[in-house]
Amino acid sequence: MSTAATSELNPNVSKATASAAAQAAKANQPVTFGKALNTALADALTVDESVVIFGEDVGTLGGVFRITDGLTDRFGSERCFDTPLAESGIVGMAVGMAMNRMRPVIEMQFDAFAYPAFEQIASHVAKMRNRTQGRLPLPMVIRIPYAGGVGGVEHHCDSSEAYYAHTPGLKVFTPSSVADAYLMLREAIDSPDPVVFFEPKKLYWSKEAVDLAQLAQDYEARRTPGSEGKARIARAGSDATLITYGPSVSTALEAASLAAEEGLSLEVVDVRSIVPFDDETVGASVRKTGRAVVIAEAQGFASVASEIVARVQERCFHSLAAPVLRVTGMDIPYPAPTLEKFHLPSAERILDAVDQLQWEA
Amino acid sequence: MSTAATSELNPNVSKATASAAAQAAKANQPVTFGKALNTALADALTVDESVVIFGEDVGTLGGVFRITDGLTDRFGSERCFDTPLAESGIVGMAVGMAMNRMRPVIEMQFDAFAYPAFEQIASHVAKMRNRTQGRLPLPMVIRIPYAGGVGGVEHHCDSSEAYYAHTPGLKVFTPSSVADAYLMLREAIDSPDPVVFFEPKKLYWSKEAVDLAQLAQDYEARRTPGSEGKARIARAGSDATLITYGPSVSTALEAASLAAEEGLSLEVVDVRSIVPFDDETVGASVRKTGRAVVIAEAQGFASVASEIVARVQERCFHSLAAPVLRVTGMDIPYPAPTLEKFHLPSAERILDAVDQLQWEA
Amino acid sequence: MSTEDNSNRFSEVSRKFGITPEDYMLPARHMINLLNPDGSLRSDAEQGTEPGHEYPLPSPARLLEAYEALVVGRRVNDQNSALVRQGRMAVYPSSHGQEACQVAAALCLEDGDWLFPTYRDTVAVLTKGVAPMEVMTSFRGEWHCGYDPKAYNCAPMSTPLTTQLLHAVGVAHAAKLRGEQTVVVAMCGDGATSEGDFHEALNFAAVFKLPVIFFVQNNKYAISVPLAHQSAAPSLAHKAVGYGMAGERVDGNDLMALMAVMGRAVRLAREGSGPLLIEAHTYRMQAHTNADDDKRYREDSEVAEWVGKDPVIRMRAYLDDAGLLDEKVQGKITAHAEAVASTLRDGMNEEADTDPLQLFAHVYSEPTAQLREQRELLADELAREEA
Amino acid sequence: MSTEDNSNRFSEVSRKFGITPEDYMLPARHMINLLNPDGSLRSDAEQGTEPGHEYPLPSPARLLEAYEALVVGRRVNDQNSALVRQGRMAVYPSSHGQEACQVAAALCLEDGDWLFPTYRDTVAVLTKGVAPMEVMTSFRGEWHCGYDPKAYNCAPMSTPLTTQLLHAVGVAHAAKLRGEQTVVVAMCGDGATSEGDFHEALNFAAVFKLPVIFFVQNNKYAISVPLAHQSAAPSLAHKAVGYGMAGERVDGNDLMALMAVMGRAVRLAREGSGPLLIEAHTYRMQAHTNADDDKRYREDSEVAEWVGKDPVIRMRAYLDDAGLLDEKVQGKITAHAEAVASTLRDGMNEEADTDPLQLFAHVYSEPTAQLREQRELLADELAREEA
Ligand SMILES: Cc1ncc(C[n+]2csc(CCOP(=O)(O)OP(=O)(O)O)c2C)c(N)n1
Ligand SMILES: Cc1ncc(C[n+]2csc(CCOP(=O)(O)OP(=O)(O)O)c2C)c(N)n1
Ligand SMILES: [Mg+2]
Ligand SMILES: [Mg+2]
Repeated sequence: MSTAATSELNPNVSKATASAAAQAAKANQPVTFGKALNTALADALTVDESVVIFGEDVGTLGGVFRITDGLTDRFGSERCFDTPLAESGIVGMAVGMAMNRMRPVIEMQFDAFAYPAFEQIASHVAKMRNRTQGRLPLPMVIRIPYAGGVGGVEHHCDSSEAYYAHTPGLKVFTPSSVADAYLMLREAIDSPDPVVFFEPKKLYWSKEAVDLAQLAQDYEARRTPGSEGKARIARAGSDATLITYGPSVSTALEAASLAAEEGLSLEVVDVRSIVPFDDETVGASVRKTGRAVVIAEAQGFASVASEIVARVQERCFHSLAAPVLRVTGMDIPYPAPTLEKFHLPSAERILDAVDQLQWEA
Repeated sequence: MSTAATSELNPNVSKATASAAAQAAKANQPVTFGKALNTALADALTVDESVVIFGEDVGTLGGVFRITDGLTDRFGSERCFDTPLAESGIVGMAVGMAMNRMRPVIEMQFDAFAYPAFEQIASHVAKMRNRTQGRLPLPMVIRIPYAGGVGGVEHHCDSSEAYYAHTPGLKVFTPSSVADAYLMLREAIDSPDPVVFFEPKKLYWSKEAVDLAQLAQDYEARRTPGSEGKARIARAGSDATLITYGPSVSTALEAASLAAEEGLSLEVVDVRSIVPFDDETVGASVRKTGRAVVIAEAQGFASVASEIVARVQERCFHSLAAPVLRVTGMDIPYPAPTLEKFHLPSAERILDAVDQLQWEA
Repeated sequence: MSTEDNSNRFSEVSRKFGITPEDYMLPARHMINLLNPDGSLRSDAEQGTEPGHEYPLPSPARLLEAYEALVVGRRVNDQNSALVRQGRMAVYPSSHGQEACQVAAALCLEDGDWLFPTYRDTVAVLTKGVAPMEVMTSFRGEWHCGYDPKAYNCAPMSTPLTTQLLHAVGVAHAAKLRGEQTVVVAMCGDGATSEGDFHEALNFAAVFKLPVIFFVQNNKYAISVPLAHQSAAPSLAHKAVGYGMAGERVDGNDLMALMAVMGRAVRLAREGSGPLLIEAHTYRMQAHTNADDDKRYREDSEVAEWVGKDPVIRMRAYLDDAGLLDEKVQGKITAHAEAVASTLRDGMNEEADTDPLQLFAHVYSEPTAQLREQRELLADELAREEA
Repeated sequence: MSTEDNSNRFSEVSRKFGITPEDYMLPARHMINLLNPDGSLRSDAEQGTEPGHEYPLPSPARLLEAYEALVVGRRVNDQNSALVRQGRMAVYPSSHGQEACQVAAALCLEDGDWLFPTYRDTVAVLTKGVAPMEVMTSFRGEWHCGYDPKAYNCAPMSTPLTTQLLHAVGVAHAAKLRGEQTVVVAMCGDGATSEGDFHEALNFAAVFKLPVIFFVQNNKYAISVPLAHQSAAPSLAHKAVGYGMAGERVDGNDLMALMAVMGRAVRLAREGSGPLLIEAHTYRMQAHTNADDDKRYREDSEVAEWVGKDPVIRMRAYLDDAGLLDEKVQGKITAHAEAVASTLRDGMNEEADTDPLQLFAHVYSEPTAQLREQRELLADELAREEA
């Protein structure tokens, strides 16, 4: 399950035209996270004729974040199209299309606007394969722009991953780098299982020098290690482990840099695949360092962060020099722009938590 | 916040007629959990004219579990009535009624049928008070029959408490005894905040000798200690703590009895109020015993059980002789009758976990 | 699509019938009814035929085929109820009294077409061709739906109300994008029309012009809640115009009318006229399920009234009178029904599929590391129990 | 309630208008329109008046009051857009071009009546009486809605589409149970009509016979998605009959027609005729919000066409011609509009409410133990920062 998703997993892939779309991207030019997602969608549309993209404003407009920009023009309005404004309808129709041999990749415009679709997701997307003993798999991707840090108003900044991670039958991915944005989305689309794909919206405009065409070629030639169920060491360190994902990876890296200045070596683990979860990588890091802080934007109560803490202490108890601590959003509704900085995990708050990990004087 | 809910909290309570409804119940006769809930509703309707009850089949039929039996007859179809079949509609209408000075107590017919209302609950029920700086509080109760053990078919046995517990702004209660069924529902109705009230459906027919009339009198005279934010020691013990709630309390008690036969003294803590959570009682027990197992029916990943494990190890780390373990439902869709016993926490599985708490030989 | 496309489509259909688009969408003033309760054919005048709402009679062969399915359906309903009473089946929502609707929903479709049933649509699923014991799997309390939806072009019987209507729309949409001529019948009850997904499904089908027939069995109750608490509309079929599709009411205990109306609906849908909403007036003769007590919310007299409108008796009377049903044919049909019933009795005696380790097999394409661990735990427990 | 109750109700209303209940529920064949774009009064013939759809002209005083609100509304829209361009406000969904709808929605109500607005309904909220800076609070990026909904009988402007329609139903239901005569206007856009909650709200209102007017501003787009991708119905008002309520279409840039139609709707609702659905045809002259780029999905020429239908110019022309608006009155109105605009400019210069510890104050009636702990953490951090 943790090998690269490949055309073997997905019989609709036409090998002839593979990676054509990515060719256009120039090698090692800085490219945005959003462009990487857009290219992944274009490449998937190119190589797999069963892929269809739909949602609110994803056609002519190219999505409110432009992640589907140009796809209707290039692939036609049968491959990428607008729906009526109804999220349960979008997800429910995607279920039916997946039942009938398509691979829908749908966009929920914002995190909180996926809630109307919750019944379809929890009762059908997650359960159809099981209900039918594997006869009706639902290969589909639900893309959700999520989390804050962009000055969004109410309902536009929720970190809702826990709702989906708690629902058996769904896979839950969230990339934090430009390369992962491309690769993990390709992998999600090729997965035979439904994936809820969380895109940290504050990263949409972030840039890295990545050769998307090369990534595409490697992915399609199965030379890329898969990310499903695989955490990533975002920064190596030895004194304590920061476990995090999505929008908080950059904050954790910032904290690790600051700590390094003071001579403390922090390892940063980017979970990437929340479901399935990579106990091995996380456990190995904590056993090595003996201390851990879990960081996530979502409110902490009954969250993915709680789960990570529970797993780590279950599995690494005797290696731990201190309790596993959490730095998460507060247990409050997501606050609007003027106050969000007090809610979100900050490098300072992370370092405060690290300070509490009972270091010998 | 942890005193008994009283007429002070709820200005609509008319003191004159208090507890009239409960008088009918005969003292110390065995009474079912369902009857206790029914009596709590009747008493609330009696003392507080702003209470209204509605949902699917709650009127003439008295609810599919008969929890609202006789209420329409007794209080009229304006106080207890059927709605069209639409859960988002039921919750959304309740929001509006609560905005306009009523106290709606609504029934979701089964756990999984609350999902269509998820947007209303997450985006409005939970947030209206905060959004309006406290000017539009939403005193309302969403009753959800939940969990398994009754041979129910698909969609009828979910343990969905984590979705709500993870949503700031909601309180989440779940009683496990007949007296608590009565008292906690009264308290939920009188709460100035929205409460999601989880009723373990396998307990509906369980009986205890409880004097409901006396309970009602004591409650209304503010002689009852409140349950909000207050866990309950369901059985005292000294060797390890079983932390649980709702349908699993009886299973934990069974495990504790079996352990006692082998000379092991297990304390059982019934959480009762998931949100707010009673860190004090839980922490005190674990600090005393040094060992803990958390038990819940829901799938374990990113669950309330995860949260309890995380909190306990954060707060009691240096008292712990072993990691805090979990016995929960498997991370699978709730299985239908023929297989549910393999999914649910059993006394044996709990004792296996207790065995693993690294006892010295 | 664009507004023009949609209005063009409707002008075409309505021109065909010589009526305005709005009149094409609104149901006929009276529900379509071809046979009287005594089995006699209603005259055109009695039918109150209106332009655009003319329905030719189905052929005798078609009617006989439908009648056979009707008799089998009734027998299956009653056999299942008996099995529940005997404790050999966990739960059964009987469609006794509604079998004509069930049969018409399945028979109007061709092989490649899809059916989206609810929990009450056992007989429709059977008529679509699913093997009897496979249909009954979930009612036995097994953890899966029992049949292969793709093998039969028949979705799992859906419990969360009207969620399946959207799946039906998706199946039709996928087919349309591939240029296939698949028609889909999507079923729900009167109560279910109140759910948000009903609205979203009808709207999506209309906007994407998909060949989906939304078939509502209005059996007057949603568990205990009567229709009047569910809707204040002149009829449920009046909802159609609000989506830009055609609506029609039909006597749901009149198999002839149902075959005619559903047959025409499928034809129109396949020709590209877009979705339709058909409301069948029928009655749930038994309690909601065996767990329900219908004495709490309806009068025996109301139930008794509907005995006189029984769809099986009515159809048999018509066929008898028309000389289409001799004793031999009726005998063969009865034997067929008995054979299905005995398959069910025998099947329910056999052990259900109860390998607990199956619980982990199909949650994902392959069990995750977490599920493998949990499977181990259970396997260990089972091994220890055996030892 | 029962079917009979509901049909009785409709027979009453329809008898009053001398038409069938179905005709009462279906919208008039043409949208109601009283003023031509040039401000001249349309003749009865031009209006195409049909039985049951006659609308008396509002009084001159009423029209002047409405015109004043219209001018203020336009000024507020444009002032806010300017403030956003200057970076002094975070986001603004302008209703430029739709102000006549906004004004009519608020002015048709009496003091005890409730308004349920969306994010685009700033001008309606203002017209309902909420203080300008209070209305604008959320667009400044503050964490709360800014005004006291109970003080103004005006709900917070709702973002999750059509969720607020159900709250409107609940407010009306609570009032009805207490015997109060409260009428509620619940607003949404054309795109929003596709959401499930739209369906559930209209159905609940109809079944419980509640005095709610569902007022849809059909401005032709939902962000980038044109109406034709949203609905295939002959009109959005045709959805009414499917719930058993009356539907009507009105020119949403014709303040006179809006006042007439909304005025009658409120009267009917207050008399107990149940809910109504009013669809106002208008146009969003600017982008969805300042964050949107409408060049991507519509032609300038389309926007230009609607300039000629401007509601402010049209109303002013009528009042001028009718001799109702002399320079003095117009001067006072302009001054009023300028005063509001300057309040906004000044207000936006003041500091927003940004005490971070407020974040914990209103999540529950009292902070839970958990929130008290989290508040402490933040208070500590703030104290250390200060130190
Ligand atoms: C979303 C959802 N809510 C509630 C239920 C519980 N429930 C099952 S059947 C039923 C009544 C359905 O009535 P109707 O649609 O008229 O169908 P009928 O049972 O009469 O065939 C209800 C409320 C459900 N299955 N799904
Ligand atoms: C449930 C939900 N889904 C999506 C959105 C995002 N969204 C905000 S406004 C809008 C378009 C609404 O269009 P319409 O109802 O026509 O109103 P208008 O903006 O034209 O006034 C969308 C999709 C939302 N606010 N709520
Ligand atoms: Mg029914
Ligand atoms: Mg619009």
